Amino acid sequence: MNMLDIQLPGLDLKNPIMPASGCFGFGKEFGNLYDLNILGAIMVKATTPEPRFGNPTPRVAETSSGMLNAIGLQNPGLTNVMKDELPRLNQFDVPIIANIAGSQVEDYVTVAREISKVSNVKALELNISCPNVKEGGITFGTDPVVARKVTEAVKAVSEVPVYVKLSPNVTNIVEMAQAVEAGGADGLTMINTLMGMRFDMKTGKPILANKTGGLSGPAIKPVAIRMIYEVSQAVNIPIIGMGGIMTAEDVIEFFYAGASAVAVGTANFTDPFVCPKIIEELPVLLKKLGFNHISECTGRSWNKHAQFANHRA
Amino acid sequence: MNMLDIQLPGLDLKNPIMPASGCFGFGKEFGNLYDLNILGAIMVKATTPEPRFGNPTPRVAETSSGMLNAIGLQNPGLTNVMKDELPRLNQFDVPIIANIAGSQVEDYVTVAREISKVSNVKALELNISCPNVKEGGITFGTDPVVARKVTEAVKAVSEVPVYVKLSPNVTNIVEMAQAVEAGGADGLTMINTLMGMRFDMKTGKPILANKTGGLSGPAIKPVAIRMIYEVSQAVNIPIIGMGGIMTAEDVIEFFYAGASAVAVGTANFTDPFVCPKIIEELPVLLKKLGFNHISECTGRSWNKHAQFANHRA
Amino acid sequence: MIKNEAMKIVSQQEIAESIYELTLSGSLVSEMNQPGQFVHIKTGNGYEPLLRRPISISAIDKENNTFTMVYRAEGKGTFLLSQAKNDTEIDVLGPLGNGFTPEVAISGETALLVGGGIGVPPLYELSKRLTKLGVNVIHVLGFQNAATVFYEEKFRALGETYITTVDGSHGTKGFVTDVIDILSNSYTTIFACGPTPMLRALESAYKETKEVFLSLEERMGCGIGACFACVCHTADDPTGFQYKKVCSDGPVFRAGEVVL
Amino acid sequence: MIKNEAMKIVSQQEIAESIYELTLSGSLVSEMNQPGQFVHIKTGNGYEPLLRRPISISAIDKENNTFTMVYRAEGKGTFLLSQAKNDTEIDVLGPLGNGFTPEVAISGETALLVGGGIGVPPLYELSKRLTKLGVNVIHVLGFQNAATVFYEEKFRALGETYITTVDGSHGTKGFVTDVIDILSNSYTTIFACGPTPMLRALESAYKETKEVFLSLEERMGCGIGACFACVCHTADDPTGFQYKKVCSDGPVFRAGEVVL
Ligand SMILES: Cc1cc2nc3c(=O)[nH]c(=O)nc-3n(C[C@H](O)[C@H](O)[C@H](O)COP(=O)(O)OP(=O)(O)OC[C@H]3O[C@@H](n4cnc5c(N)ncnc54)[C@H](O)[C@@H]3O)c2cc1C
Ligand SMILES: Cc1cc2nc3c(=O)[nH]c(=O)nc-3n(C[C@H](O)[C@H](O)[C@H](O)COP(=O)(O)OP(=O)(O)OC[C@H]3O[C@@H](n4cnc5c(N)ncnc54)[C@H](O)[C@@H]3O)c2cc1C
Ligand SMILES: Cc1cc2nc3c(=O)[nH]c(=O)nc-3n(C[C@H](O)[C@H](O)[C@H](O)COP(=O)(O)O)c2cc1C
Ligand SMILES: Cc1cc2nc3c(=O)[nH]c(=O)nc-3n(C[C@H](O)[C@H](O)[C@H](O)COP(=O)(O)O)c2cc1C
Ligand code: FES
Ligand code: FES
Repeated sequence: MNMLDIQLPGLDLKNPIMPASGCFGFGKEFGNLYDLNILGAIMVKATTPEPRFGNPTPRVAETSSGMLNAIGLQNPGLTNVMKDELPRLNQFDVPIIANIAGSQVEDYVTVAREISKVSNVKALELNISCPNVKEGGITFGTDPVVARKVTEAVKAVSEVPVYVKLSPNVTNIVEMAQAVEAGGADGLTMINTLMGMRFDMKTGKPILANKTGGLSGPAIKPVAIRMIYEVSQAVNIPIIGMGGIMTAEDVIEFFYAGASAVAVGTANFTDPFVCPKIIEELPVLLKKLGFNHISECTGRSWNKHAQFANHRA
Repeated sequence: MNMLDIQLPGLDLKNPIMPASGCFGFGKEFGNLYDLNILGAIMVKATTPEPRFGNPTPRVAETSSGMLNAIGLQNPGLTNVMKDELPRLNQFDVPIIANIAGSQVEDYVTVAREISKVSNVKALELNISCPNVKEGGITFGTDPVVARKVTEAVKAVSEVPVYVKLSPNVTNIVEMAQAVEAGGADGLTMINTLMGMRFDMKTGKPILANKTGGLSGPAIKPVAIRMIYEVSQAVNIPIIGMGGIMTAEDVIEFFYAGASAVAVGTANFTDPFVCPKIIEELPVLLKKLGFNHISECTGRSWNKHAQFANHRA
Repeated sequence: MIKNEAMKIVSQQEIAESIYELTLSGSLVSEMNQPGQFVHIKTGNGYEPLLRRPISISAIDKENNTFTMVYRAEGKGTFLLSQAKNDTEIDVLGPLGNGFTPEVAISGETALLVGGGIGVPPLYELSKRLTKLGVNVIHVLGFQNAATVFYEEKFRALGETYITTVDGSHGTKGFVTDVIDILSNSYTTIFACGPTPMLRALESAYKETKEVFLSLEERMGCGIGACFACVCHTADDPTGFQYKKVCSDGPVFRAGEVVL
Repeated sequence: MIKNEAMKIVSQQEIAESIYELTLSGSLVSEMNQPGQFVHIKTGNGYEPLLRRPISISAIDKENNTFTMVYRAEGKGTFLLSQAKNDTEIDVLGPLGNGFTPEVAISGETALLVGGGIGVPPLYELSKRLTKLGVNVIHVLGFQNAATVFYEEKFRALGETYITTVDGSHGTKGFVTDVIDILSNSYTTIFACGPTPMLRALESAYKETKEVFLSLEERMGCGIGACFACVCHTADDPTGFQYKKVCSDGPVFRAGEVVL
């Protein structure tokens, strides 16, 4: 019996576990470590119209139970992604979610129009929440009016469903979620990183060349869980949750909060085999908790009327 | 030579280390463990006009390198605080910073007017950022207009300088800081806790009875540092920094970011002797880094013109 | 006085399924006087786990400067603790709280000691104190199943001992209250520690007729009374703002003192 | 192939001030072939430290299925690693990256190996390979002071060895370049690992006249080429978007290939 298959707009997932954007490149390197066919989906690195080098190094710093990154959306650009990176992923029977970014609405539109035509791209992830670039990125993700506008523009050209990636660096996450839902988003992915910083003891200067960076890893999990809990009760579109997932237990906690699938980011650096491990452990854990299928967990924290056919926990 | 003394509005500090509000009660319990005279100051538990029981238990939950709390401003009320708690602290030669809270502007005004008359209360800390109460608290801390209004009202009646405690749960922390500065704040304290949540694996329900709670501890340090870095460059009033401080190195990092003093919260639970330890270690660390006085560290990350008389690091 | 000490592990062993007995030595033992007090333990070196874990003192050996705890390795912190090796050090804060006062029982009378699961350990030191005072003791100890039963012989050596297991795999099948209901009513005092439903049942059944003392559990921050994490309402003001702190006013309360 | 293995500690010892030599055994050793590759190490059990630490392979012993690293215990992760005891296991990912190719040097010719501080360790396996290939080796190794010098005798056993210390407490006072400047110019190839200023100095002085190979350091996330944490510009497109990843294209590059 399959306890893990999940259907979401555009996405027919064997299981709800996928690597998060930016933490898995375009799959090439991890493909040398294990068979990517076991993944539910793959969220590839952000693509912009033009190639980008990104920020100067150092680009990562460590924090307590977390890390800061300021990669700055380095990517080979739309043309190369379509020519080299996505075709290579065709060998796998895994839906690709293309993360798209840019400095202005037209950039998003350009990338969305082209990349959504690629056959294995089953959904787009609109990155309006990258804290590490000067233009675009997070500015789109903190103003509900702007966020809605870019969502509408992308929806108008995309041939596949559009998921919008929300930034946690806002006062009111529900307002942001509702704005992009109104703009036509088919789903949400959340959360992107929290803006953070570290200084070097000796020089007194920021460790990251970009000064600030995005905080990810277990440190931010409680914030992610809280936001998904709030948003999932206020919108009618599904949520792919992320932020600090390291274990199968964490996955269940995100489902309880209201997620319908999850992405694993930073954990891939701590343990490159974390995705296969979680996929293997989930059915065992679900059985132990008394569930027949992982979908029974979604929103269990707030959904008083959820029926659990076989709940023994 | 004293390397640690710091002067701030209303506060003549032997050293810049003080326990954070809510993590030290009114000093009684820690007073049984060590001589409170060694502290720079004490930020006492929030006081509201009326006594409060706070939220149901469980009120705390653990997270990776952090904790969630939802105490809910439990306190014996203004009259009892003035009659019992503050007089007991009179035996110590330590300035008291009174943390004040309420459900409406009048509550803040009432507490500020009375408590600022107490002789050992040298400053107020306006808690407009508590995420764990239904009314007041964080609602005052996320809207700059409201924040400014309550600051002005309190300034009008307070007999001592007023520090405003900022919430990190906002899109634009600089805007909040500038609003309360315009409202007459003499200083800022930041950050309060990030809103977070955890669920129980077995029940699927929130671990905290209050559902959400405030995230504190080392997990949030990068966020605190980043916000202090941004705010300290945009205002002309001093900042007392807090959020995840565990060691003397952390203190220096907060100073580099722009803090002029710091408060230690959650760390008191991990190690009840953490404040004395940090106070002892700071001069050694400062010497090792080549500083003559801790004030040389303030804003070093962004202040290109800072002069360091004797810097060898 | 409350002290903080890096105490040496004298021995640690698994005495039942996931149940560990840990004996530590150090000068902090000289501060330990009352059964039912607890210590607050840092189970790892870094910031994870960040919070200490409250564990009851189950035996005090002043001569050898050691004390013993019995705990269940369940979550992250207690699991880490169970991995600690002999001769390494554990960071202990204690002794904390107000424990049981054996002196309320009178020599020659009988006391009933009721424990559930990991509520059993503090009763051991208490029972030793009571028997030393000449008090007759009866123990009723409840467990999940045979595999998790511990200290049965140790308690038996001190007095009459009944074991219950939920699945009936050892002793009487059912809960401690099933045994107590059919015991002769000879005891004057009840001391209990265990899950809240068990404490509630004892309180409502015996509060009026016996002297009843209950040891409570609550999630803790500081463990010393400063953070207000562990409060409960007092019984005479159940919805007001009167409160007791489990960590510093308790963990042991007289039945009827606080709202369970 | 890159593998992940819990490898057993065969030995760990402090061989100079804060400098540890750690030997691990396991089947992963069979994948190690090139000097200058590195492993990515999880130094603690929990989420803190969260990231792995890149450490060079300094010796490979295929017969005994062991390899050796030499590292400085500096920050949180390497300090934790230095506390690990014999017979416990360390989580290792590797071998990673492209190391030195000893075969570029020709038997009978001379190679100059230049190391600075914790850049010295990978040169040891390299030097063994070179001498085995019949290449003459000269080592110039720079340290802070006498207390932090390590492996002097081991290198001396393989070839001519010069030590420099910044404070002059051992060997020549100054930097490695001070010694190289006065060496006879007999070598054809330079292999170097150490601080970036040292690598830059070597590159600008010898890029045109010698074959120069440099091993770079950069802060890493994944260590396998997926996260873009460790990129550098290529020399032929210094401000464009051409790049190399230190972790998977390097850490060893030919001088002039990337911007230092
Ligand atoms: C006064 C007192 C005495 C206790 N004595 C014993 C004893 O002798 N033997 C024993 O096995 N257990 C005892 N407990 C319970 C013990 O503290 C918890 O089982 C333990 O804290 C769980 O930690 P963990 O790392 O296994 O779980 P985690 O799930 O990692 O714990 C997460 C957080 O929740 C808290 N927590 C979880 N469960 C409990 C609980 N039941 N009570 C209080 N806090 C909890 C932890 O302290 C920690 O802060 C006592 C509790 C109290 C309050
Ligand atoms: C390819 C490569 C090979 C290396 N080989 C060796 C070796 O053989 N021996 C040795 O002693 N050191 C070596 N280093 C440096 C070593 O990785 C760092 O000293 C170590 O990561 C510092 O970790 P920490 O826990 O002491 O410091 P922390 O301050 O706790 O480190 C915090 C973070 O910064 C990173 N970091 C800090 N300093 C460095 C650095 N110099 N280079 C890369 N990342 C850093 C850490 O990996 C970690 O992510 C090598 C580095 C690289 C890139
Ligand atoms: C090194 C790194 C690079 C990232 N790059 C991207 C990116 O290109 N696009 C994006 O939407 N999110 C990016 N993210 C954010 C992650 O996809 C994810 O939202 C975040 O890290 C939280 O999840 P985690 O805690 O599991 O890492 C990146 C994160 C990291 C750590
Ligand atoms: C248990 C607990 C209770 C708190 N109570 C208050 C309070 O009453 N008033 C207030 O302004 N902040 C309160 N705080 C927030 C702290 O003062 C501090 O701003 C925050 O915890 C971040 O610092 P830390 O990471 O060092 O704990 C409380 C924090 C904790 C953990
Ligand atoms: S745990 Fe802090 S008051 Fe009891
Ligand atoms: S460390 Fe991730 S690409 Fe090099």
